[in-house]
Amino acid sequence: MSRIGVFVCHCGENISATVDVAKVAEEASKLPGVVHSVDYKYMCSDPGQTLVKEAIKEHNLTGVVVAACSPRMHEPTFRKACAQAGLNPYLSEMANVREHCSWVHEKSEQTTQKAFDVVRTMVSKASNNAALEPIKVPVTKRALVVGGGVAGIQAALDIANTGHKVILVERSPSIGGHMAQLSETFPTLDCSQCILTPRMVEVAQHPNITLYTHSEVESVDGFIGNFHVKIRKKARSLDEDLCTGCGLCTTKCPQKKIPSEFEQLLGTRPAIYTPFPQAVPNKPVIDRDNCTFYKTGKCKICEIVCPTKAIRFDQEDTILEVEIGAIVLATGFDVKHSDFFPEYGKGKYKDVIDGLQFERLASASGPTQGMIRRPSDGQIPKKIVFIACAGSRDPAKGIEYCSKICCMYTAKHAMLYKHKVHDGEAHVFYMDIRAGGKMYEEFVRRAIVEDHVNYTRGRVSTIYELDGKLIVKGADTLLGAQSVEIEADMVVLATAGVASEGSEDLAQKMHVSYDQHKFFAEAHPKLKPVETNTGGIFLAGACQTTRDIPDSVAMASGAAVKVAALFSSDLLTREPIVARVNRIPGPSHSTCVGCFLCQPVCPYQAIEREDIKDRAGNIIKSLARINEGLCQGCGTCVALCRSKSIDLLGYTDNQMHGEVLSVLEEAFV
Amino acid sequence: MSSASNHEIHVDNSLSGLILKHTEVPVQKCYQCGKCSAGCPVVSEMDYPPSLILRMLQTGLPEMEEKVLRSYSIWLCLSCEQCISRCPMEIDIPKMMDYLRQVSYKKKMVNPRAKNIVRFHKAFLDSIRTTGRLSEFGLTVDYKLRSLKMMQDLTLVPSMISRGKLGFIPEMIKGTKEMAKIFAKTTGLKSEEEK
Amino acid sequence: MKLGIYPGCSLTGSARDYNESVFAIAKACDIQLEQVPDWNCCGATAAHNMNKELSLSLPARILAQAEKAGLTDIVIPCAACYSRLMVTQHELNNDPVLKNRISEIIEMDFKGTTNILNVVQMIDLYVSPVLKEKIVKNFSHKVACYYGCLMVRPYKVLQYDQHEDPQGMDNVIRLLGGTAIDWGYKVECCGAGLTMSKTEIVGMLSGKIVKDAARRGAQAIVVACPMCHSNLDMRRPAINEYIGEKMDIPVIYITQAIGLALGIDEKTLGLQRHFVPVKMAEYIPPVPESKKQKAKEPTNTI
Amino acid sequence: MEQFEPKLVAFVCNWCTYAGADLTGTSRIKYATNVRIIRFPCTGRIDFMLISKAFANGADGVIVSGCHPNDCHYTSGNFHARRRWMSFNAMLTFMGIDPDRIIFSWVSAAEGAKWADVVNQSVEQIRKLGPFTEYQKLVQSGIEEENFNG
Ligand SMILES: Cc1cc2nc3c(=O)[nH]c(=O)nc-3n(C[C@H](O)[C@H](O)[C@H](O)COP(=O)(O)OP(=O)(O)OC[C@H]3O[C@@H](n4cnc5c(N)ncnc54)[C@H](O)[C@@H]3O)c2cc1C
Ligand SMILES: Cc1cc2nc3c(=O)[nH]c(=O)nc-3n(C[C@H](O)[C@H](O)[C@H](O)COP(=O)(O)OP(=O)(O)OC[C@H]3O[C@@H](n4cnc5c(N)ncnc54)[C@H](O)[C@@H]3O)c2cc1C
Ligand code: SF4
Ligand code: SF4
Ligand code: SF4
Ligand code: SF4
Ligand code: SF4
Ligand code: SF4
Ligand code: SF4
Ligand code: SF4
Repeated sequence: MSRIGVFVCHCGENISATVDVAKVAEEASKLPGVVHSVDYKYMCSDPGQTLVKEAIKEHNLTGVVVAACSPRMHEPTFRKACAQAGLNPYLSEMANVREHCSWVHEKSEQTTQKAFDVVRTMVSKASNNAALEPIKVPVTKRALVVGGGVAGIQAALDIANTGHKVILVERSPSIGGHMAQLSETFPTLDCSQCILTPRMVEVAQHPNITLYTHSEVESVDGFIGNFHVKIRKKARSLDEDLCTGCGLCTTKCPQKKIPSEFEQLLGTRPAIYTPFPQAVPNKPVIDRDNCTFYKTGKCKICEIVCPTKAIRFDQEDTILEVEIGAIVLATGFDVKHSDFFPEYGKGKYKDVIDGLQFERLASASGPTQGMIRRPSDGQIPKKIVFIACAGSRDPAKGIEYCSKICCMYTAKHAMLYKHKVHDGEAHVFYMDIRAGGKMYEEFVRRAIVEDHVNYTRGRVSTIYELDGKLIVKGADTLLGAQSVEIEADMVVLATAGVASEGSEDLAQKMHVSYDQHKFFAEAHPKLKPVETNTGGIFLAGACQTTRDIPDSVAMASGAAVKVAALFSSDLLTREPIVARVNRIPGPSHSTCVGCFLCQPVCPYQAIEREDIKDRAGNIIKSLARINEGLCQGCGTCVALCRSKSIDLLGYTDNQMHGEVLSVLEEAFV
Repeated sequence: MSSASNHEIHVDNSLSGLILKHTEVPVQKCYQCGKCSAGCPVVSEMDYPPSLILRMLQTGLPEMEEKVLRSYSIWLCLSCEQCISRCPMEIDIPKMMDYLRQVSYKKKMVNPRAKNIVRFHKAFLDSIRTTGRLSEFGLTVDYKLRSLKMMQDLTLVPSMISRGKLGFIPEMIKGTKEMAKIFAKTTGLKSEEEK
Repeated sequence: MKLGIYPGCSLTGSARDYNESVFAIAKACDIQLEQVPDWNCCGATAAHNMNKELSLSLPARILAQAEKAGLTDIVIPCAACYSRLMVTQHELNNDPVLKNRISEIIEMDFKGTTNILNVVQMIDLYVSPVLKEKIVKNFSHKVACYYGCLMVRPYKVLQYDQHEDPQGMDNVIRLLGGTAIDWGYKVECCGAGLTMSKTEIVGMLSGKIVKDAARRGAQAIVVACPMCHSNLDMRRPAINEYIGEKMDIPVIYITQAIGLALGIDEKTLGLQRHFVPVKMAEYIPPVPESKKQKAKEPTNTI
Repeated sequence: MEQFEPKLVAFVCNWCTYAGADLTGTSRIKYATNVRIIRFPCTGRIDFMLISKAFANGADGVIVSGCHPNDCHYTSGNFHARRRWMSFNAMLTFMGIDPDRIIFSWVSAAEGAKWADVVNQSVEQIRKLGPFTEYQKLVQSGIEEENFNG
């Protein structure tokens, strides 16, 4: 007979406000197998844990049920406490009476009844628990970083500096991400490229970092410590070892008028190109969709002029296969473009641009050499209207969240403009100014007070064009929603930041969760912001939500430490939640009939064939066997096996049937 | 997160609560961005721009609610739907205005400057109640009588007639009885309408 | 090709010209238009301003009449009626309880299955495909297509995705050989509902529209709604008063533009009924006095 | 008359729906008390026998919920689960269980509000169907199964 201790937590008042915890503890003490039952204010606190430890010793407990918060919160805490008291940690269970009960119901008898039902169910499970030993698996000490923006760069460098190997995969031809496109950065107004490019070069030269640009992750198999990753290296159409980056080909290519992605379509580039002069690696790539040779079979000028004969028109994509221990996702974000907004012309007006386009106009290396010129006619605008929250906080047509960075970059844009065009007028339409950060509020104030940027609280209803001017119709809600009409020369929309293209696809390849906006989901909003729900995969930067550079870099270093911690030992301890095919003594060895229907359903190829031989070496029988290193404990095989020969430790048939029976045991209130 | 937006909005006895109950327009969702006012074609004539009407309702203060019901704005709204088509929160202001007008009318709080608008609407409805279709001539005359604005538009009449744009004899539909029933059922007592 | 038609009150009165041109081009393109039997007024702005159930019952009766007559597709030339009927069908189809209640009021079975078309949709579907071969004279004018509010909004109900910059009429004009300008007041309201009770406001709203079209060099404003037409055409004195200048820009219906291109004579199209004479060839748009002319100063409303 | 309060058991996966239901809690969104959650590693682990056992022991309805298609933490567990349920449906009818008593849903870790909706709607749905009384047949077939399993 099991000897179970039940501990009911008040969680301050989080549970006790709606659940009669004393009654739950009292009723629980009457359950079969329960020898000890108490309630306590904060179970996870030190004294709370001590309570558990002492009870284990005092009452010689064989199982522990803590009725408190979600096991996703404190299961490890109480398992550890049990282990310290000498009880196998897998003999402890948590009954979730907070997230699944006290927080979602009003104070009532039903709520208390439900809490008790949950406790009873977990007592039943605990009494069917068996002691388990954690599984140890080897760790491949090589990390993969996906995405080479500032977050990916930081993570790669930090991991590499702990002495471990890193592979950095970047989709575009150069690393740098959005930060490489920025002119100057808030709140210090230092030049973005000046601080970023040295880091980019560091990546390229680091002995522990292998850089694959113009590449993407093709597939990911395996699990924490043991991922098997395929990387598609897209054809650059040149031999990277031969190319010296002299750039001759790019200057001679006759296709010169292709809108440049890096310049946000405000500038042009040739068909063979590097996205920007400081690109890393500084080796061009041929854009086959726009190259004359690929389209017509004629040209090859680049091949002719290349001094090192590096051009390879027939190059194909290559697939690399690598073993990886941990992955950092740093694929960043995108912005909605100005052609998204129906009431602002849907891209019809050339002089309505988005924030990234403004960055390029303001950048000394941009298409206008840092002069603010409007795209339509190259004139210097005398009046610019900046519209904040364009598409953000707009559940009707955009997204409901606040993009967090645009208040700041709008203030920056207005300021940069005023610094460059002294007699210019800068108007900002905003709803709230969100400038929470060190020196952020001060920065916005400076724009308003020192640089005379005119802030109007209200949204713009529409923009239309008249005689080369953009008529912006807004309202001033601080003046009783009075109409404000401005004839502007240019309009800059602080467009919403959204998940980067292909995020959903990548998340599915990685088996990480993502939120409804396709940003990758962290494991816990407060306590595990850089972890994902999938062991060994971490997040850095704006791929989790839009964020600015300091936050992205901090998060990247956080992710790097998580990777380093994982690589700090040779063996990884894993939860022993694995499947097992039964083995019984005697000639039949197992109830397994060797149908192997289970084999194809296992997502991890963990089911192997074991041949049972007689003394003479003849095969008598083939049985299924689970490779515990590979099995991740999904239980699919268990539900599938018709002869019920497989069981899942921690979720055995016995345990689950017991739970179902006991959950329905007593009449509901 | 979206999960937060699922919380039920509390319905109380304030005017905004009634609006929510009768029209499902969630006044409390308005975050005062002013986009509706910025695009409203008649805002310059209104005593309170649409977003201000929403703000006044949000306060739940009886004196504010009274101001709203006595406002000229609610009668000026053209139901052009510009505001809702651009409102980030998709707050159906025209629908809310319809409701406010009905309450204002019932409570006899119609703004003096809006009396003619009400007269016109009533003349219009009376015109179709009896004939099923609108007699533009009858409507004009009826409205003139109600509003005592005899001279306004009178100059138009001869030129409309000469262009064949105004018929004297109202067209009658066959289903006039049905029409009368519809009016009786939706507007309650006939006599009240007659008044 | 047979379609139902709901003319609405104004097409039998002040918008007779519109009615005539709709039927004229329909005839030219072999479209038979059959009136919804014994139709009634849709209630327009007045009904929904004053009484919600009434505002749903009146259109519901019209639709039920069409259903009874077996008219599966009906065209509604008046944008105001179009909007009322679309909204009614949408609301009732999304609320079975309300649907029952209204069916009881009108004492008719209302199914809500009618395919409702506005004039531009009818043109798109049945006129445009045959236009090329039928055009005898290019409509080579530069015009401003004015949609107003009710043809495009509420855009979620009307399923109009280009509600900020509609292109339906613009495309037709291009097909006819004309030019459609880009301008600022395409979907701004003309003040329809206040035409009688607040004429000065209509003068302002319509005035802004007329002024913007004229100063951008349009030779005519093209409309598809009798309300828009009467406000921009018949209310020209109020408009001129608001602008402080006499505006001569004519206002024609899209159906009249098509009719002209098809060689139908002006009288059949009802052009003689307009208040502002339709002499597009002779009409020269005014040159804006100064390019830098200030837009009206923002008005303080408190 | 007193309102019938159905008993529902929810079989949910650990990674998506369990976490989603946690989020419902952290967001303090209220829902009906009629449901009891049982945690599985994956919907792939959920066996029909467990579902029929729930019915045999007094459940009026069962919710099965896991990750959205393509989002399975274990790549494909939810696919296998879905495939098996196809054939399960026929079996249910055979056993006299109205298939409407089982609600399949996808609730991700980010969909706290959806979980509340799913529970409330399911409770309503089962309330309409009334108490589940055809135990007898089930218990028998359950016993048969158990005998078969040895
Ligand atoms: C207009 C504007 C102005 C800004 N100004 C400032 C400022 O002044 N100060 C400040 O602190 N912040 C500013 N920011 C914010 C700043 O840009 C971000 O904080 C920063 O870029 C986030 O870095 P990241 O590495 O997370 O993402 P990103 O910079 O977006 O980098 C992501 C990288 O991943 C790559 N990638 C994407 N998908 C894949 C894939 N599937 N496989 C491989 N690679 C992939 C991309 O190509 C890219 O290189 C501004 C943002 C904008 C839009
Ligand atoms: C009213 C309020 C409500 C909040 N609500 C939320 C919320 O709902 N959600 C949220 O995310 N955040 C919230 N926060 C913010 C949250 O409290 C902080 O983010 C968090 O506490 C920061 O943690 P910390 O460890 O950096 O600092 P602290 O919590 O301040 O911890 C610093 C520790 O260092 C010790 N210490 C200080 N100096 C020394 C020294 N010289 N030597 C040794 N020890 C020292 C202190 O005694 C203290 O224990 C709230 C903050 C406030 C004030
Ligand atoms: S154990 Fe969980 S429920 Fe109890 S006090 Fe700690 S957090 Fe709260
Ligand atoms: S010319 Fe040749 S070596 Fe020079 S950049 Fe081009 S490919 Fe490289
Ligand atoms: S072959 Fe293509 S890339 Fe090379 S020079 Fe010609 S167009 Fe440019
Ligand atoms: S950061 Fe500012 S501009 Fe951007 S969405 Fe949030 S409030 Fe709007
Ligand atoms: S474990 Fe089950 S499914 Fe797998 S081979 Fe054995 S009998 Fe077949
Ligand atoms: S539980 Fe079964 S199916 Fe799942 S990973 Fe393990 S062996 Fe494979
Ligand atoms: S546009 Fe919508 S949210 Fe903004 S003030 Fe108007 S009603 Fe409120
Ligand atoms: S519907 Fe009314 S409030 Fe809204 S924009 Fe039109 S006139 Fe203004």
